[in-house]
Amino acid sequence: MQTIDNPEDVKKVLETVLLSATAPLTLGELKRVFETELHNDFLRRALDELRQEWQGRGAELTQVAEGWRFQTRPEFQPYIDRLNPERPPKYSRAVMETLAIVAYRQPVTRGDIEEIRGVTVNSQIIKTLEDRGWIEVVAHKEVPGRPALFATTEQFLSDLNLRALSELPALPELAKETLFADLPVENK
Amino acid sequence: MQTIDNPEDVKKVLETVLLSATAPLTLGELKRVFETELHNDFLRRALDELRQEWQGRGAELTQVAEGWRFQTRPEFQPYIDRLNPERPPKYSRAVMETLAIVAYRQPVTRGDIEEIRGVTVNSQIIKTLEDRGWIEVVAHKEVPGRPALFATTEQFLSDLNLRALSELPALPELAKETLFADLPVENK
Amino acid sequence: MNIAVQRELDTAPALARVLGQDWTELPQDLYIPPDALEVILDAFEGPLDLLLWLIRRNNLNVLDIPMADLTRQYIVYIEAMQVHRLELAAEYLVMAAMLIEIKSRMLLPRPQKAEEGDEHDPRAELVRRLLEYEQMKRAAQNLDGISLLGRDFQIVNVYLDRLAAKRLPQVGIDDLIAAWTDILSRARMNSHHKVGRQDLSVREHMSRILKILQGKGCALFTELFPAAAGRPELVVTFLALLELTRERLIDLTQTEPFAPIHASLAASHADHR
Repeated sequence: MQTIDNPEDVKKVLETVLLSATAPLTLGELKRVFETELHNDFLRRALDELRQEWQGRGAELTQVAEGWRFQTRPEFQPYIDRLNPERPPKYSRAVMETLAIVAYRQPVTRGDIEEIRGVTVNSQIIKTLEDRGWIEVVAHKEVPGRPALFATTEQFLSDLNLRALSELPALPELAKETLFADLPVENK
Repeated sequence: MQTIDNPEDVKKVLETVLLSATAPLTLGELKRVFETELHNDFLRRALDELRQEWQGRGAELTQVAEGWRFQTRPEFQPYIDRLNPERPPKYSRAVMETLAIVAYRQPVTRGDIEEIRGVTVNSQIIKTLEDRGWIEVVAHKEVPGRPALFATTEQFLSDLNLRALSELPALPELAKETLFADLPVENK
Repeated sequence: MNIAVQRELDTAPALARVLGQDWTELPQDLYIPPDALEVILDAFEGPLDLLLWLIRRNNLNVLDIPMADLTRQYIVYIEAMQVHRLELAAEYLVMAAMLIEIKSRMLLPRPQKAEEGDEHDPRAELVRRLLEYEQMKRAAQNLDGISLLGRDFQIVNVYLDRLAAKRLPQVGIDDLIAAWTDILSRARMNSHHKVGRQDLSVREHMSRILKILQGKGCALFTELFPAAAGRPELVVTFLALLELTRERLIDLTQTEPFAPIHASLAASHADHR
């Protein structure tokens, strides 16, 4: 398998590399695997065929924010759970609300988060999300104190099996029109 | 996929669980994955069929001491290596200097090498070069202890793409008086 | 909206479990045993959360909040809270002050505004915050519902058999030169050096001769000269033999004049003696 010239071999190599990768691989990285320069289109077609070939199995080839990866299908999680009975930690409401605010309102300062939640945001909450690699400081706001501006990371999207922020579920409809349009004005 | 009753589904689950496992899984662990108690023989047959189905691909199902796991086939290592260009391993300075001394001053004893380098030569250094097939003992010197005399091998030349030692570039000579003070020299 | 809210409340999980009894709702009379209240208040994420809960429980219209009722109920809660959770109370107190302010502003006669559009409901800001918080609260629940790596699915991670293809260090002539230069620069610190032509080929032939003798123990002098060698190589071989003799690595012996000269490793000769 020194030089690769047919799509079947390309797919075989892609499959092997993706199966053994510990993080999603970008198209650029996958290209680097081959000695000969492959066209992006050719590679994309090969990935697409590979994805189709894996249909109906317990694992699937998916494209997330950070690139391509193989992952297990959620339907098979019960089997995996029986193998590893310890459940991953469930995040508290405070953590999840903070995450939602960063995800939907980014970039935000801690002050912005506190304003929306109406309570001070414990440092531990920020740290939990930073340690998980889901949020990061992207800049500092040019106001007194130069507070950090937080945004979500690519890993956050990948971990939620998403390719882009736009794939996040739409915000629940509590649209302003409904709020203020018919806000009753007193004494009228 | 609530209850599993046919071999195809069992194989699908086994494949998924093994693909996502971070360590080899024993037969006992694989059994635990299924709600219904499966016979060892049935499970072994399923694993065997699964192994056969993976034949010809870039990864293989193997049984190692700790259990079953999927692993990449060595032939695909070059592709994976291109993805993560590990910094090529390097010999330590001590190994390189020892090799240079053997190459330029052969045949030399360990004592000679130590004399030139000014430090004792660890056996591991000699062993590294011998294991690589680059130096070998060509004789023993007739002095007390009969130390081994080392010289470079043919393989050393071919690995460095040389036809003969004389193709090594000439180098500034070390003052012999200083370096070989204890060698039997001219004053006779 | 109220129906939806009520449905959500009906299915809401227990707020607390006190004395073996699930509390899904606060008692209507608002009298709560102090210990229970502490537990229940833990379930709220802050004053906005508590307000939203009160609004829903009382089937109030968020867009038309009866400020008097809401404020009264709210204050009952935070009074109880103050007893138990002082650190939390600060934020809840700020909200209480805000509620009272809104209520009082609504009571005050307001200056006649020229334009209707400018007319400002004192509750507007509160409503905006309540709804924004409500939205984020639900967004958080939605996020929690997305399948999550590690919880709902796993990364496939096939073992990489690295040992199978262990990579060996590559060494080139440049590396050898660099190593030699290192040795040299170190030696220079202690001694003078002279630059001269390396007698490398002599050394190469020394190794070659030793290898031949290593195999046979003893060889004819003439055997040690490569058959197809040119004159320079013959000379170098001869020099190598002389050097080996001088370094007492081999012995050259001749039993009588003009007899064949034998070369042997110094070791084997020593055994003869």
